[in-house]
Amino acid sequence: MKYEAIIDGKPARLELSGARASYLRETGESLDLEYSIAATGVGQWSVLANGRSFAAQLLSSGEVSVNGRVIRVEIFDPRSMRGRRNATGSEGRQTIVAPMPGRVIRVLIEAGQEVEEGQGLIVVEAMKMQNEMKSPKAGRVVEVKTAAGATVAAGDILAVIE
Amino acid sequence: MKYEAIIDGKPARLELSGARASYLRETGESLDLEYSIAATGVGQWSVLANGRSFAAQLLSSGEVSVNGRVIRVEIFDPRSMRGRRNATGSEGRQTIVAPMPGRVIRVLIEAGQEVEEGQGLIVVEAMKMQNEMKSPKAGRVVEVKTAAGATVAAGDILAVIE
Amino acid sequence: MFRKVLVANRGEIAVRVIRALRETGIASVAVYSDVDRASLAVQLADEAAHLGPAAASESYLRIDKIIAAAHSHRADAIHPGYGFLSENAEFAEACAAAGIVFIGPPAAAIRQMGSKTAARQLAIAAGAPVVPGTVSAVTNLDDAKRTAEQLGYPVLLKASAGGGGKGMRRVDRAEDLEAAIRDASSEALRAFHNGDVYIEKLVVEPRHIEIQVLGDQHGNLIHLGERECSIQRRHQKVIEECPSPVMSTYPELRERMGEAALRIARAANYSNAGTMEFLVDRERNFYFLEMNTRLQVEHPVTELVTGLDLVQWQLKIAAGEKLTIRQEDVQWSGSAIECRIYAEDPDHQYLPSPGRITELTEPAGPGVRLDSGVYEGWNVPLDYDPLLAKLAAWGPSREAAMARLQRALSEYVIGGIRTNRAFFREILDDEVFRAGTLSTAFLDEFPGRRQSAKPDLEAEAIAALIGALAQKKPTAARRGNAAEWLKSGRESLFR
Amino acid sequence: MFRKVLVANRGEIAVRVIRALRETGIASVAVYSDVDRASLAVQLADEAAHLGPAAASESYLRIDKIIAAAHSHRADAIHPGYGFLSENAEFAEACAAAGIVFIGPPAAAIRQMGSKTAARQLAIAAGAPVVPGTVSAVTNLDDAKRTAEQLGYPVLLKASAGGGGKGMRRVDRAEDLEAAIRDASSEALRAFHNGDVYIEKLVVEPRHIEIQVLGDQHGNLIHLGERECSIQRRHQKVIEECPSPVMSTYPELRERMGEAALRIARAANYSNAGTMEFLVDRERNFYFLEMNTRLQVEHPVTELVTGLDLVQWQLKIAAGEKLTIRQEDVQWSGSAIECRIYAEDPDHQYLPSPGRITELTEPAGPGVRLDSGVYEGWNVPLDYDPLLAKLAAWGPSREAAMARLQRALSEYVIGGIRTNRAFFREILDDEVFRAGTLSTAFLDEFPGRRQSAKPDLEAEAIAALIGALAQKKPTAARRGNAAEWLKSGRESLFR
Repeated sequence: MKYEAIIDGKPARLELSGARASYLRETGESLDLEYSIAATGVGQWSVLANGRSFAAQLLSSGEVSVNGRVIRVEIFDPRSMRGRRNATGSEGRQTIVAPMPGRVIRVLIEAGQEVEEGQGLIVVEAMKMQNEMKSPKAGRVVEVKTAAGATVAAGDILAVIE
Repeated sequence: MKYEAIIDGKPARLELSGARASYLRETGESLDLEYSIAATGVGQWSVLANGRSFAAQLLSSGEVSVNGRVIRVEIFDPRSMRGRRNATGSEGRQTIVAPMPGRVIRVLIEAGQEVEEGQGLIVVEAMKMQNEMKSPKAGRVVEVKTAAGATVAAGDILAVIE
Repeated sequence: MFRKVLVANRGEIAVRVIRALRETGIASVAVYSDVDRASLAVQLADEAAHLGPAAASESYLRIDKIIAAAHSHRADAIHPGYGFLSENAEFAEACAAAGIVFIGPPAAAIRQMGSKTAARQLAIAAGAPVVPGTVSAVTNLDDAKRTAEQLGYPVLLKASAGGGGKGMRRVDRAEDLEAAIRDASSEALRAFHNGDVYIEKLVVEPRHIEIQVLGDQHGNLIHLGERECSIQRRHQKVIEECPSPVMSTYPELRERMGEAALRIARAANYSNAGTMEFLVDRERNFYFLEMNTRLQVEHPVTELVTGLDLVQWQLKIAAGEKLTIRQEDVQWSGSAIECRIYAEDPDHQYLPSPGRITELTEPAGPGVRLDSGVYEGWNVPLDYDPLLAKLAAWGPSREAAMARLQRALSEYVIGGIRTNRAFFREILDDEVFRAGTLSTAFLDEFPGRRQSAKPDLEAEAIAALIGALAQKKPTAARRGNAAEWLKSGRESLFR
Repeated sequence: MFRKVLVANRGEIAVRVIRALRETGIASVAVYSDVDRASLAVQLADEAAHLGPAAASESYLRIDKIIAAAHSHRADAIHPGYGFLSENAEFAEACAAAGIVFIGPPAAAIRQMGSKTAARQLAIAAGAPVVPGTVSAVTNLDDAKRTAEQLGYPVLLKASAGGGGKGMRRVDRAEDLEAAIRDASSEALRAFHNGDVYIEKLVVEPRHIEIQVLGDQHGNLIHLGERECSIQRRHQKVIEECPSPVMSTYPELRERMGEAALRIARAANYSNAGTMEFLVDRERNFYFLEMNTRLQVEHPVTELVTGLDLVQWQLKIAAGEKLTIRQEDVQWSGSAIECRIYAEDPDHQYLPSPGRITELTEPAGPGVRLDSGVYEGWNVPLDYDPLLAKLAAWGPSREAAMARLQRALSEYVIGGIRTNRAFFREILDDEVFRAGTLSTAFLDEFPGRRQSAKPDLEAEAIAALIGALAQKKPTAARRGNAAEWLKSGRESLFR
């Protein structure tokens, strides 16, 4: 089974066959592994590879922690390459997303309002820390999707700037 | 909701209504509880009852541990009283069951053989400890349901004596 | 001694106090807000009382509710922990008025030391060195400017009623002073309901070293030595140790600072546990900063090197017992270092990371002490401080303590949320940290020394492998039902 | 110092040694049988090597496989732990022949002390007191009968090559001697491939006290004091402590026993860590029993009171370093007690209880040390010893240590299998234990003092409540799917 992958932002390939894996960076470096894997918890595995012992953890962010080192992993099954995302351009519409789970304590803008680049838009608080989200560009507030007092999850869209 | 129960071998009743429970022993002692319950793990709860805090655990044996104290619990929904078992008589056929998970290391009998009361039948070993199962009565071996080398679970029937 | 004590706190410190109560044979009462119903503290306590909604202002800060809970549970004393109401003189007085012993210093001492300006005045009167600066709150800009000129920039604005870095501003130039005073004052007003700020000379790259004191109600007062707390982010300590590396080289400094701390404590008629915070400059001059009139977060390092249990002593002292340890009985053995494990992302501006702990493996073994307030399955609320646990290690030397702490950190797995665990591993490997040449600027400078992790082919390959296997069976986790899980455990489900 | 060490063991002791290796900066290689692939030791080690099937005879006892694993992983030394090959002189020699350092005493010392009769002879020659009895194996019944008459019944039969109570029989009457010799010998033959047994005078209700020694390869030898190990079931220790309560009253006894232990160790040209076991009678006469030429299970209590890391010292000594601690440097501070947490059912003849640990909450906090080899989800194999973990507590006094141990036990939750956790809580509450008047008869007599737990209305009501709620939603656990579980955690599933 062959996979294309993007590992910490860089393209690579992985080939699995039985208890063997071949890993190949686009830049040429490669590594063959003879491995065994055993689950030790929820989303947590003991991996033995070439005799060395690793603790691997699948993080909710989709990252993988290997012996405590966090690595961004995107895997594409070659049979479903449509899954492969390209880095999206960041012009035009911009969404303001909550950087952490928390509670909205102040909304400093309203829909239709013009804003400057760097202007404070919304303040989210969690664990006694306030985080002010600033406008990534000068523009107009298209939509405000939250209100003071609302509880938000990390990644929730709070506002849209155009 | 009313339940009949046998608690550590003695009959009792339990009545639940909202966050209140009434417990009544057959012998007359009773206790009213105002309780709240929160899961803290698999088969594990934090129970607050009348302001006191208890850690309760449902054991695989069907027993319940309350602050580390193990209590045998049988509960009968009054709508399905057929579930209620009576203590079974122990005359006639006797089954020899494994007292612990382990490995059968010796089978000292064969089917058809006559045995004395107290005669060694089967030896099970686990965790470096050997346990010799003895015949509960004089009689005849009807059946041997295991063999040396077999892995057994606690409660598995190993032989039948008649 | 008390029969039953209510613990007016949450998280790891509530657990710590409940443990001390159990070891002393005293029944414990935990309190909880809506989101803390299933907390570890509630589980471990003998009794528990509900306070109210998650917001601290509706639960852990409600004096009336806490006193009522103590009454209904027939507690004869209250331990406030740290934070929340622990340094609130009104709370101490309300306890006394309700016939409940407040486990801490006298209300008068809390009040006096609670005002940083009053504490400075008292320290000066007691002959202890303080950071040069104003002793009273800034009232007009012109005076403030003159003071700042006299002290020489940079200066530091601090909230009179403050703590934890709130209402604090560094000012480098005269033209920034007005805005800084306004900002600091409004932040102080929000945080402490008191907008007073004062001006101090900024000690450049100081060590932050504190002295633990312990006194009974019979006039006996001793110090238990120092804790080095220079490693701070946003004025929040993250690593503490005892002895301070500077005192290993200059042992007489402990004696001098201990004496100064005792002079201040005596002047304040202090009893119970308390901590004097000092700045120490490069020439080993030390300056009294403020006093914390409560148990410190970092008290375990002192316990590890002295063998004393500070919380048990707090209980005894509050019950009127005499301190049976004399100053000359206090021995410091070996070295202890503590890391504060926070639910935060050190790679993204320390952003908070509340949420459910889906996986928890805690370190243990020789020389390791863990004071934790969480468990696997616990949902870390977003309403409070991000402190999850304190991991401390003891060793016969600083090197041995560092090695054990590294080892313990390598075993610590917290899944589901981000923590600063891995960040500590880097700090403990840092040459400057290992050399012990610490200052409060450490964490500002450290990122510049951080090795940008070199791409590691082996780790990448394993990460890719895990990613591929997880994708290969994308629904394995979904399909497995819990009954099967119960039967055959986690391995079958996630293999 | 070594670069890489293979740990030829499993369970908690493998974890303990791996921790010491990590703290010393040495890479570790774990070994595992089929059923130990996902063990905690394998997870924590830097490398791991597969040995073979579950049966110890095919894995942990296979000298050839272990040496081969050490070679292929380029380990330069092997730590044997305790049990398995740790006291096997052939293994030590095989290591040497393979160019690998055996972390333990010289093979000659293992061999000499491995024969109980040879060890007795050596102790007598060194002028240490031994239990009266034969020094050589029983060869004919008439001699044995004469010996037993001379010693006076009761006598004790012991396996020359034995340990752990195997091949041991108490004989009260002459007419039982023949059968007892036959039984003991055949048991010894099965267990040790050596049927030799010898006869000793049975010391009635003795304390079992052992002395830890530590020696380097340069002739330096010290003792680290005693461990009281009188609380045993079937000659297996379950609780150990330091200091022994008897030595708190008679401190000179430690010195006398320490001197005797050192005399024996010197006579055996001993180096590395070892333990001399003694019986102590009511008049505080002590008798050498045997030597364990390896690390003891219960070494943590010595580490807790002396502050020394025995495993780290084992590594240094094996690497040829000199012992830098002199006898007068050894300090005993406070008191430490350890419980051996076994997978067994103390209410049913200590029957083993292997299986999956479905829930695990481990105690921590001040003064608590846990050395565990298990984790939540781990399937405790039925193939080995039932020891899961060792829970130890330190306190400034024996009372404080007992209180902390009780507190820690009260927090310890192990779900899915039976353990003796609750049994320790009863023992620690027992008046005889608390008074410290211990003997090896303790656990035989204890059941007679056990309070048959009085029916507790409150606990019963809560047990019934849990039973009813579990029945009310009998399929809740089954219906919830794992995806939901992952999402909303355990609470939603089992509420």
